[in-house]
Amino acid sequence: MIKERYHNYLIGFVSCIFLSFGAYSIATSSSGKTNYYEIFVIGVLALSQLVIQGIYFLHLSLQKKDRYRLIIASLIMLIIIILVTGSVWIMNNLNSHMMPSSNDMVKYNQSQDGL
Amino acid sequence: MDNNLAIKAENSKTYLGFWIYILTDCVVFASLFAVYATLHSNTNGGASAQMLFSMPLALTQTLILLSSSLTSGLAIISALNKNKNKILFWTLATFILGTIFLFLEIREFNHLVAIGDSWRESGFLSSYFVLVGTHGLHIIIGLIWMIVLSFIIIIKGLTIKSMKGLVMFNLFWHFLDIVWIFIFSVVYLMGHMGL
Amino acid sequence: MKFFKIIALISVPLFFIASIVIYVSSHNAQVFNSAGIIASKEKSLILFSLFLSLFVLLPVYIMLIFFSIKYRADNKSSKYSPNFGSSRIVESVWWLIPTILIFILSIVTWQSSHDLDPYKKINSSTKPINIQVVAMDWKWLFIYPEEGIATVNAIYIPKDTPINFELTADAPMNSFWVPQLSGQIYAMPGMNTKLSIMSDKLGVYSGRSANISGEGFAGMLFDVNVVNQSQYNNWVKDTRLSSRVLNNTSYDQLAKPTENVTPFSYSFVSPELYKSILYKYNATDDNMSKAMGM
Amino acid sequence: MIEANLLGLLNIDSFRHDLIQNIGVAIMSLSVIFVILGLTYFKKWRWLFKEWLSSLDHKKIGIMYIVVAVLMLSKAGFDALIMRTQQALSVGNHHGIVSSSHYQQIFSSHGTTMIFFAAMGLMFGIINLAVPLMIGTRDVAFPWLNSVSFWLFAAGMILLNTSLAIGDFSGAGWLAYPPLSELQYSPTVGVDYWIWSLQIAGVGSLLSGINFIVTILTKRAKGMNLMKMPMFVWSILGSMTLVTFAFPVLTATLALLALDRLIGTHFFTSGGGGNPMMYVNLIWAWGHPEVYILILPAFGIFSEIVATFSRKKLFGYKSMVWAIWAIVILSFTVWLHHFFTMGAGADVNGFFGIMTMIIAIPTGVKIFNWLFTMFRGRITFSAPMIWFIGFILLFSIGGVAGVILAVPPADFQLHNSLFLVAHFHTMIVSGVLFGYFAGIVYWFPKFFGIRLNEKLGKIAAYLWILGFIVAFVPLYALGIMGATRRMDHYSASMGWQPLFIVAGVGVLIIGSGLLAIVAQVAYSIYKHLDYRDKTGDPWDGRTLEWSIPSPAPSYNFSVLPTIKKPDDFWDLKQTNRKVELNYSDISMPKNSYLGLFISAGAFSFGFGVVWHIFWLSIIGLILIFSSIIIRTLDENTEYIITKESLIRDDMKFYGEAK
Repeated sequence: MIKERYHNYLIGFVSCIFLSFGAYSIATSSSGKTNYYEIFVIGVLALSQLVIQGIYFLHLSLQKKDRYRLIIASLIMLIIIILVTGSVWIMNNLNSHMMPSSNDMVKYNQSQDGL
Repeated sequence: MDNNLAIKAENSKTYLGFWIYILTDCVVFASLFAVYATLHSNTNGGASAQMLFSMPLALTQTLILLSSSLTSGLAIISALNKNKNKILFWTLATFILGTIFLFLEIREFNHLVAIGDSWRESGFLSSYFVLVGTHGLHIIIGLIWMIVLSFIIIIKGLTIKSMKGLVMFNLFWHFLDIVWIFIFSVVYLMGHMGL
Repeated sequence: MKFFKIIALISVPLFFIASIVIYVSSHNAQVFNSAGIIASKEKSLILFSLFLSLFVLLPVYIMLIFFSIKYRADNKSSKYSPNFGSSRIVESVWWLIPTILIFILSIVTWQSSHDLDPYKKINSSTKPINIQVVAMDWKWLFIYPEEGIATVNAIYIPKDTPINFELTADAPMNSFWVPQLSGQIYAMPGMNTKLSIMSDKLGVYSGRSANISGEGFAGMLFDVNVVNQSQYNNWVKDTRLSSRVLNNTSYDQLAKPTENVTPFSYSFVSPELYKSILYKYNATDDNMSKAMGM
Repeated sequence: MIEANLLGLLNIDSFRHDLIQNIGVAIMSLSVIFVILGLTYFKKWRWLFKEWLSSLDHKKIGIMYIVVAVLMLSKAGFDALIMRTQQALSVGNHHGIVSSSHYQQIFSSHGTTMIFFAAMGLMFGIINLAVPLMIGTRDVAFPWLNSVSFWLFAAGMILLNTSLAIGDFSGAGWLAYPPLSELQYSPTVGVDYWIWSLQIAGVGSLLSGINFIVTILTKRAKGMNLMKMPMFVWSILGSMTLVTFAFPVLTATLALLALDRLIGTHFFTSGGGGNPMMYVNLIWAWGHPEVYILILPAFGIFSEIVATFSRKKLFGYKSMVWAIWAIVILSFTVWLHHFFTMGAGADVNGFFGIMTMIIAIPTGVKIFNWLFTMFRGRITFSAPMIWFIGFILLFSIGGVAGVILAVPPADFQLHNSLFLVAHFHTMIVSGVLFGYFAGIVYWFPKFFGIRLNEKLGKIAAYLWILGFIVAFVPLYALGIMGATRRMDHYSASMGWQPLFIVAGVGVLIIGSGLLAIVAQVAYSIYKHLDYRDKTGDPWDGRTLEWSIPSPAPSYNFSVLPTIKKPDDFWDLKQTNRKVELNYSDISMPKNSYLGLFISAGAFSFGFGVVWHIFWLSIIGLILIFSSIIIRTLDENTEYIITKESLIRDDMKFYGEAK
């Protein structure tokens, strides 16, 4: 049983190292322009590290004794996703409806500098 | 195996209670991430993420924290083997890695403030400093906790109470590592790509 | 005696509510006394959702009163089945019927949210008038960019012409609300919100701020005078005669916190004043120094 | 930024106030002095510290919560009275009894005190009293944490009330929207007081939430699986889940606002890259779950009361549980309806409007289930049932107003108007308060051993119901007439004054209702001999707490019960099944003064940060952390109750009950 926990830690550690390096190489090698595909991949890599750490380091499993912890954890992850994506959606919508567009501002500043 | 103290500690009510506390801390960080996501483009005419962050430093910090997460796991393994000296050894290793991580972070903060990009300059910098700073604060609390825990283990030995402390600390440290992975991905990597 | 007590208990509140309703209808019930197309649509929406929810409210009241009287302890004739704990049909009824009612209301909500969106321009043949609104520390500034005039705490608009408001603030968050013309919209520093209305009835309609913004909040009142086209043109001519001029210096004077300001007007407004107020809070890359220097 | 002198911003003119506030300070300090003199005169200090202030017994903590909550309810009731007189008089050239800046502090402290210290206080009081007894256990999962949570709640309350005497309070409403709450527009310490008293009380609530989730999940009696739990316990599990999920968002948002004011960050400032709308979004992401945190326990109490007083099984147990969890999840998807008018697009407004309506469905289902619990029952109309009737009559009106406000264009007209004020007061007064009053009257015999006088109880309920109608129906009408909330002055031409005067009369009736409650308790204590409840089961109850003597002994159950069916105690009485009791020694937690030290530490930390007396804050933090470390090192925290004393207590109880 202890042996198995020990192996879990090693597997978890190595895969997390690998995922971090993967994400790092994508980010540093990407061209200047932001392409959303790469950003999505980095997001997926981060989430997979979360899942790996959850299974290997925090021994979350479907067994009876871990069940309460797993249910509460997945409930909170659902609430976090709702709150964060909801907030980002609302704030972007608010900004797009109200934020004065930056090129208007730049035009305005040139007209002021000219004065 | 079930009368092994570490296993009993992990099935205890205290561990379940601390697990729920950790998840509430996740929600605090989620709110800070939501604030960062909203404010990261408000650079108020000042520096933006792309200009500021050195990527190799961020990678070394991530590797340090990941390995400290491993050493704290090995401390639990040695607790399962009821080997007191090994527990203390691995906890010391986690402590050292944690202090190095903290040192790198404080050095970066001082550097940013020195070149005039403190948290007062813009919404982006405020949210960056508070998000990464709160994580740093949790690291400090973790380091203090390790000191107190080691004294308890040295003085009182492997009792159910010290095992609960060790197991809860291990969970806290893994939680900090997971939060840092998201900071690394969202703040540093996506920042570097000019999100 | 018991029966008489129940009747008294129910009739007193009903009599009280009836007298309140009579009082409101005999006075200016602004939200229901609409003088603009937006406000009248919103009024019918309120009444429709009230009507729809009566389908749930009335059964609740009827069941409450009927069960309380029929199954009270001292009425031994009523059937007593202590373990009657669930029945699939009844439960599915009150899961389903509210769902259907809410489904109908949600369709109406989706359509009306888009139809009465404050940003939606009102389509009408006549040329719209643009008014720029600046919520200040406890007064409203209304700038008419095309006519080049400005007023404080008073609006004059012609009947049956669409009015496009652009709102910002040089003060904490405020909310521009004229109940008889349309719903409210927030006015926030550094943000540019929009509202389009059209009035179809002459008259004077009171407007106010609906969001707490400091001590003088209760004094942020203004009147909207809906006049016909000729009266409006005369008003514009008269305002152009007034001595006051609104430029950056006199604006800084106006920006000082004052309360319960009696309406007055400016004959001339420097053209980009609204933009300078709006951009004051959004420093972009190259005017960073100016914003800091301000 | 750090002031050189030792007292930070504190100076002599933070003690100068206007007349009304001086009267308030006088009343508050006189009552504190009166209590101190009473304690010294009757030599009760040792008793107070030994029995109550250091107690870890969940029942004593519950009673302390309720005492604090009732005090805060009456203090905020005074605020309401001042506001009503101001609005009734302040017309045209009269300016009422308070200045507008003081009026804004009054409605801010009215809202904050009512939600955080009256409603949350009553809720945690009733939860502490009833939950361990209903699930058949001796104590909560973490008794010491329970005492610490209460003392953090009390520290927050004391910090809030010192703002009456020293300095001023926030004038930015109970949710302090920036930019008004930022340093630029609120330079005084008022908003800091608001932030830190909420932050301290919020941590206390969060710890209680965790404590009760673990208690309900792990400490239920043998045989009581989740579907055999009383409905009240289900609603508390739902409410505590909401507490643990939502309060961290409040902690984070308050911390960011505090940093804006302390170290000059730009989170919510209008200029400098901040975004005030993000604060509104975050505070309501906590705000809406908060109101469901308060209403779910009231729903749970009503489920118990209707089942007991109709002498019938609760109707539709499964759909009630589904309704609770639908409300818990949906309450996180509706928060934008608090700022439809901010100017978001029609898609966003439409989506959140529809989600808000959907949440009305489970609430409607619960109301129909209660009504069908009364169907074919034997209903005795005692005081709790009158509270329930008032709840159904008024809460449904509030629900209808809620559905109207859920439609975005309708909300454009009625947002921040007195219609909205009347709506949320209907939900909170007739929903939450009526529920908790009914719960207190229902469980009073179990914890004090005396039943409350029926007649006075009913009078109090009728006064509250009538007072509510007289006070808030005019507000619905005023909202339709265009009156906004938080106005301290309006022009006579609006024709509002008569309605404000009627509302003022309504608040007086509600005040007399509150006095009637106090009279009911005082009269029952005065005549406690003939109101003694000897059988431990005054209402012929259905759940476990009625199977033990009242007042409930410190160890609750001499032998932990085993459960076979839902409402097992009722089933036991019907089939008069005999339960054999095999006694054994039990261990109960010892008292601990550390909760008090943590409370003192939290108060001095908060007071220090508010007044920038940073050495005081550091001392406060040291006090807190040292108490925690002392507690982890403390070994003997339990004391033993012997088998014989348990048997002796039970013999005395069963002997007396025969």
